[in-house]
Amino acid sequence: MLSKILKWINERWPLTTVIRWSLEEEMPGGTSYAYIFGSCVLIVFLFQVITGVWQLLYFVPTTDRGYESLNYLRTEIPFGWLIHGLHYWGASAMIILVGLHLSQVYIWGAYKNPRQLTWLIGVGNLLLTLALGFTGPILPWDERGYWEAEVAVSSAGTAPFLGTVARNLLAGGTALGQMTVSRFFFLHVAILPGILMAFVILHLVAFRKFGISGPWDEAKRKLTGLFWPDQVFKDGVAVTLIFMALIGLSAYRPPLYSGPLDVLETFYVPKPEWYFLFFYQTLKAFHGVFEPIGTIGIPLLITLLLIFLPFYDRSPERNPGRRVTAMVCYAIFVTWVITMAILGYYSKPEASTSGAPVATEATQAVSSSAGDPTLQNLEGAKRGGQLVASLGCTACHRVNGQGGVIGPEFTSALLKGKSRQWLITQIRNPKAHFPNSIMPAFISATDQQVNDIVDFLLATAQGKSVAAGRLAKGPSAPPVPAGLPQKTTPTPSVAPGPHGPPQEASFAIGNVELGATIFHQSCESCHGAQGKGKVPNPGSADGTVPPLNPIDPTLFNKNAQTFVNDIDPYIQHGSIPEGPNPVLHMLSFGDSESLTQQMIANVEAYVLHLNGVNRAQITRPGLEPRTFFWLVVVVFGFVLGGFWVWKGRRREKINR
Amino acid sequence: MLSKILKWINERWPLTTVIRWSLEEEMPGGTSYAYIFGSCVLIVFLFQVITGVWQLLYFVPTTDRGYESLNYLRTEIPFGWLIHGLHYWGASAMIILVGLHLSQVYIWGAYKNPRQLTWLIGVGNLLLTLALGFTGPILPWDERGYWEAEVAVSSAGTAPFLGTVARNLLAGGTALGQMTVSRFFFLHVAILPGILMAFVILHLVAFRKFGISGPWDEAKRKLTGLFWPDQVFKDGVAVTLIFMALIGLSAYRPPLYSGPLDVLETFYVPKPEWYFLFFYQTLKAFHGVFEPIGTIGIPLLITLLLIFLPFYDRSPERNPGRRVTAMVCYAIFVTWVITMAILGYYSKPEASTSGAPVATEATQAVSSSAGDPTLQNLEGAKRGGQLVASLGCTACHRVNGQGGVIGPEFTSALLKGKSRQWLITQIRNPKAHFPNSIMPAFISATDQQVNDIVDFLLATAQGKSVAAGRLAKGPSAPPVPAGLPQKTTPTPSVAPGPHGPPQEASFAIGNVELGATIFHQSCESCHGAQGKGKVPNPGSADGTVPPLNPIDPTLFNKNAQTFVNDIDPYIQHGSIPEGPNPVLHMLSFGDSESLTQQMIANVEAYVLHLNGVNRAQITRPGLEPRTFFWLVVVVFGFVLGGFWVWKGRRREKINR
Amino acid sequence: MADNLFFVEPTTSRRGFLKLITNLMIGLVAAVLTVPLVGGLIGSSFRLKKSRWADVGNISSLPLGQPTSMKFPYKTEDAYVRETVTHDVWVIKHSSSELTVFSPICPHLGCHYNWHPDENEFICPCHGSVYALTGKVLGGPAPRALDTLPWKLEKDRLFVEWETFRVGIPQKIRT
Amino acid sequence: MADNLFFVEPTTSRRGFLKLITNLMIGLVAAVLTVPLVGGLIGSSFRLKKSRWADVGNISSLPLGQPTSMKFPYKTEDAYVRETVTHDVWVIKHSSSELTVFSPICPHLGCHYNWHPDENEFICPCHGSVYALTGKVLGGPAPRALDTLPWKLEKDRLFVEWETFRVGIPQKIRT
Repeated sequence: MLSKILKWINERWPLTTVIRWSLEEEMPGGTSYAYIFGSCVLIVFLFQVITGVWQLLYFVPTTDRGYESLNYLRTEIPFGWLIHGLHYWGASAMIILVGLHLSQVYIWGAYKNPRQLTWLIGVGNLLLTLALGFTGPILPWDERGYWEAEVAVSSAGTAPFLGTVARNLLAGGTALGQMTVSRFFFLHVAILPGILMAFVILHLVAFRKFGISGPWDEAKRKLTGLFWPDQVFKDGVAVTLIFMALIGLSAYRPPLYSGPLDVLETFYVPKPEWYFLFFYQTLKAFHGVFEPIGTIGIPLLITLLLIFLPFYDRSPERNPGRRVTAMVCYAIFVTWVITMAILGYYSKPEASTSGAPVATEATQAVSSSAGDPTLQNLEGAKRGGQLVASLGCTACHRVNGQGGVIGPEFTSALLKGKSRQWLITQIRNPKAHFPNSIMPAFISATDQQVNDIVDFLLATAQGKSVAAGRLAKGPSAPPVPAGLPQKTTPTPSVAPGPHGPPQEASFAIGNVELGATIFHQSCESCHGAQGKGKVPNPGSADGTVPPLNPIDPTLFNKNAQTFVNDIDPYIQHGSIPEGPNPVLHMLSFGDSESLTQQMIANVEAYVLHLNGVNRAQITRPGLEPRTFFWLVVVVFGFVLGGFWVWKGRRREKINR
Repeated sequence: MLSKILKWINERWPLTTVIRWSLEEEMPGGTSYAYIFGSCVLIVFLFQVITGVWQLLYFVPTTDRGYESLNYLRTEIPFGWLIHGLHYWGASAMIILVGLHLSQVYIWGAYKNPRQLTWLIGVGNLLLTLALGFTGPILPWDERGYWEAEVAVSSAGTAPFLGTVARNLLAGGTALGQMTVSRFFFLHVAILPGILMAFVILHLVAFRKFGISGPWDEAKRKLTGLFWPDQVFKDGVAVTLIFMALIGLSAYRPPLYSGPLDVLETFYVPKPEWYFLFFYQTLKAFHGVFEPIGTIGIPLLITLLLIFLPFYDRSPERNPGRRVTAMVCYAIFVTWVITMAILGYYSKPEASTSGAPVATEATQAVSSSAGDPTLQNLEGAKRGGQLVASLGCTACHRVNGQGGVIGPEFTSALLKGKSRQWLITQIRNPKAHFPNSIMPAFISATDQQVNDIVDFLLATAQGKSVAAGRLAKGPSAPPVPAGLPQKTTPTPSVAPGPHGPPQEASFAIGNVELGATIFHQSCESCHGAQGKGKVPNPGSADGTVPPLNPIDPTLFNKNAQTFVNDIDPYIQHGSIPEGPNPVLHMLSFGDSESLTQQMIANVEAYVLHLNGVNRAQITRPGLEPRTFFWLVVVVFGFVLGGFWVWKGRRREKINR
Repeated sequence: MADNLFFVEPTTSRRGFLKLITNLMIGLVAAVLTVPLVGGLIGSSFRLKKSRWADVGNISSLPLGQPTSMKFPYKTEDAYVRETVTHDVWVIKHSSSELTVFSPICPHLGCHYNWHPDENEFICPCHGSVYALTGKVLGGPAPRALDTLPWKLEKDRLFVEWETFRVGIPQKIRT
Repeated sequence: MADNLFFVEPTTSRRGFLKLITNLMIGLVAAVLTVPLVGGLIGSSFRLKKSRWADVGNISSLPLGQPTSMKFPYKTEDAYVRETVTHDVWVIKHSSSELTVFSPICPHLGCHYNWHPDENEFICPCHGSVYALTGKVLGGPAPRALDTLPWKLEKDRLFVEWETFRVGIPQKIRT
């Protein structure tokens, strides 16, 4: 029946001819595991096409939804983690395999006459693969994507003469934005895969014209193997192993969540994917006018060297033992790439914002101790005393035996010798004196208020006792740390506990490492290093600031989204702890815009991480990633191993 | 040189073989314009792929940005109108050409042995083309897109047994939304074109196995023509004409702007693209339990008939003159399709909201005249008199010689016999009495207020004179027409002129026809039919409501966006006309949410249309569409015509 | 022939064995790859949206026995798209504690119908389905009565559980 | 050979003529099709965004001679994406009417730099460019000084014209 249908088809469509063309090939010198790379690239490319297309079911290429839509696929869709994981790690596999394929061709001298055209098309495939590997990570427009685009666009801009044109065309505008995302989407999803598919077909047709070059040793070429099934079996073994490795990597090394894009955030250190690290590291050597040499010159030179290789290396000698120059060049190139990649991987940014936490207070104090404090107005000092409480100073500073212990106590010893201007600056811009100060800048306070507070502080310095106001209880204004001067939304009244719903940040999957940096800067002073707490909070029911590691069990939840929804309101809107007169309040980092929503998302990811919960938790995995991986390993092992054993027995039986 | 390169390539890649395979074909019976359709489909499909890919530079498949991103391409990008126009009209061209190609094959009997497989693949191509033509218009997720998706998904849901599964899988969820858009994007951009490309190649290979079937008359088959150049010339002529037609259609018949999606809007009448009208019209015959027969049965039946055609029509006879049954079937089918399409095109929805503007007031009054009006409270009536002014009743109704003329004057004659309940209903829900009333429903007024107004009206009905309040001037609350009861945003103070910036609506390109319907319902009573004005507005400086057709020259602008930005604030925020005591105010349709932003966008498109400005004005056309079309016509005419004449002369010269 | 290439008879030859085991490997890889593809296709297609009680507004001022369309803001969560949209329901007040709340979606094919008080009917403009004040079908292609929505009153404030139902079928099935 | 298929010598034969005119037609169609494709690729790539004056806030309370980072909401229009985002600028107040306003974007490769008061320097964390309070380059790979932005004062309220400039080149060129 089947053969009848096949016959009917073959009379009308050259099916068997096509199959024969693709499978029936004699291989001089026999099959080899050295020849698997081409087939592997082809199959992995096929994986990439399929998983890439499938991601279109969820991913959308917009600046505002790209990251979230990808994360939805990864965490909420059954086996979405695997679709994305296969695509992500498939890209790496493809680049490795293309590199190995190229190396094999180079070492075997297979690019030589008559296979120059095959080599040329192959170089095209290499460039297309690299371009795909470069454009892909840009698409989610998260921290990583944005900064890679920035580097790409800036590099294009360094080109001589056509720099601006190339830059603007690549960015789709004079600045990065939606047009940039759409352009890279256009390239990554349509243009580059389209050309690569065409090139793969050209490459295969060219390859089939002469087949493999085989061993350079003429004697060994007499043996012949068959592509099907001998070589395909070897290819199949390799593909199976690669496929399992990709599943394993997807399960054990899921792609990084680099955090939602925040161009104002200065903590993110953009580094390219590992396969471009060597180039990233190399670029660091080129500054100023030499920059185009790095950004344009080096890639161009390598490409030209590769393209013209079969034309300047025309000797028919294929034995690597007799091609010393070629092999030395190869060794140098590979060493350079690997060394630079390792250096790049371990390189730190040249300057860092997270300096030592202790500031040089002494050096600053000298310059300002000359000021002569004059008490302008006792009434002002009194008003200032009230403000010290109502603006939240006592959340951190102890005054007249009342208040927090995060900042220094307002004693005459502390304040003595400080000028009026120094104090104003300290209130308005604390980082001016102490760069790592966590004290918020009170920009939104009026000049009158600041003057009053300074009067109060100067009075305190002179030992005059002015009563500081007691912190208003119940529905009073919470301490607003930083100020958008023009922001006039009324601060909501604050009773104990958090207020208001979770905000935007609660939906975004933050980056744990960025979160740790921000936590260190903004949260650690109250919640302790790594959120371990034990910072005293006099007047609160607990006596200390609640630790975050481990967090209050009523807030903890194994479900990441619920956990975030529980803690987000505190970070957004602040809260006043229970207790008769708590000195420290949770500040409203979100409402006051002292942290962006993206920063809060990162902090939340870190807090969850401290509590052993993965913010990027997969809520609907289909099957747990690791379980699925081991299931696949077991199934493959049993089926293939079992078959092997069973066949071996049968053969023995017959042979007996 | 060229031939040397060609030789080098051909030694390494079978270039010439491939070209020969695609071009060197003998055509029994000679070339014919009857054979152009296949080539034309292929070329138009190529156009579709290119223009489709290019649209990815701008279009994004999200529910919130799809329509705007497409409109950005169409109006702000040089030749964006042409990219989209070619794709839109190319779809129609492709469907026509596939239909003609199929008809030719059917009439020539070319599907018969040995070409069954070619026919089968061709039927696949037809289905894929229709699927592409169906999924495409959904993508922008505008009014048209959403409703087509709704119909598609609902139709799938009528399938027996698997209805719900099919429905949910197609929608990507239990309701339409982002997942639906992404699914249709996935189908339209990746899956369907991918399969179609593969099928086209299969089709071509199958076709080349036996070539054209040629004339059925054996005698005529002796003549042979060549595919290249004889047939390709004819194909080229057709493609050139089609291409010019597509440009002309893009210039003179740009695709409709169906308006931003508003699922609450009940005016939009969803109709499919013209090529599905016959099916849409046919479906109307199937109701209730018979619906699946129409939605699933008919398409399935036609498909099966087509697929099995070469298997149940096995006679080798190809002459249509001797295949009467086949030809009659064809005629019936074509007649059905064309008739139904025309009926569908001219069909009106079965019921309409825009009924006659005159309501049956008399019939309603009878039922409620029995009520005995009792004046509960003179104080209430006095308060009611104030409210009549402050709530904006006098904007439309004349009371004690003061107020507007849109609604009837509050005379004792008018109000006599109306019950308290009737009056309350009239205030709370005017449409209950007069379905086409433009009177806003005062849902947001308190019961007390309504009671007071009713007291006032009952007092008026009894001829008791209660002074109506004078309209508060300057910063008073504007009349708020409809009420979201829970909406508590403070109404801004209103001074003459519009207030606040343009809103969301001003960025969306509305649909003129929908705008006309909404205008008729909500704007006409003050601004006159078609905005021609002349509605009196006592107390205003002008004495009448400003006409919109033509509009105040200070608001008019030839630039559509500027024009919209000028008028949008009035529609959003309302305004009080200048003058001592204007009776009519422009209502704040946007702020009060009595019109959605999408409705306002449609109204704006209509107002611009009344003033001869196209809301969908192309601001950066590259070249004006019509200019470009005629330029292309002239260039093609000159170059091809000139070449033809020159060649003709040369030939004559040599022949002489 | 092509079938000989793939479908080898049980053989003890080395090549026959290789063909079989290679086909087996290819089949296994393809089968495992199908798993995520099917998972991606199904996705959240069968996941019911959590319905939430929405504050529709104060009903104390509604007329008795007359349908009123009430709009209210509703926070939607459509996969990764979160927006506040305006929904509406038809509310018929029978007494201060008895209401009927209709979904505004025509059960025929999902259009929004209107109330025509002069005819005392709900009429859908798309395909002309006609419903009585009680929701009963009076004419047109509608397969079932208007869909009621769950509601509750809290001191004159109406809360409605926004739900949607499959259209075009006689049964009222949540989507 | 293939070239004979397309590139015919001037010939009076009917087929030669057909080949030529067919190639001409194909060429013309391709050329015309190229026009919109190039248009689409260029798109709005070279269109400068209209800069707008943004209200940055009240500067009366800023310290003198010290850089302060001021955030402000800015309505962006990125093609069809319209959003209100928060931008920031570094403001140095010299007197009540004399200011310097720096763009927060490092002219090297577009990162956001920080003020390090203990060193009295602006330092970019990405590649270590160092700038003086005046914006002058003190070290690192920066190709030019910090970019100043146009500003104006209206009764102590600072308005800044938000502009961006090409990074990585010695010239300050608007993007």
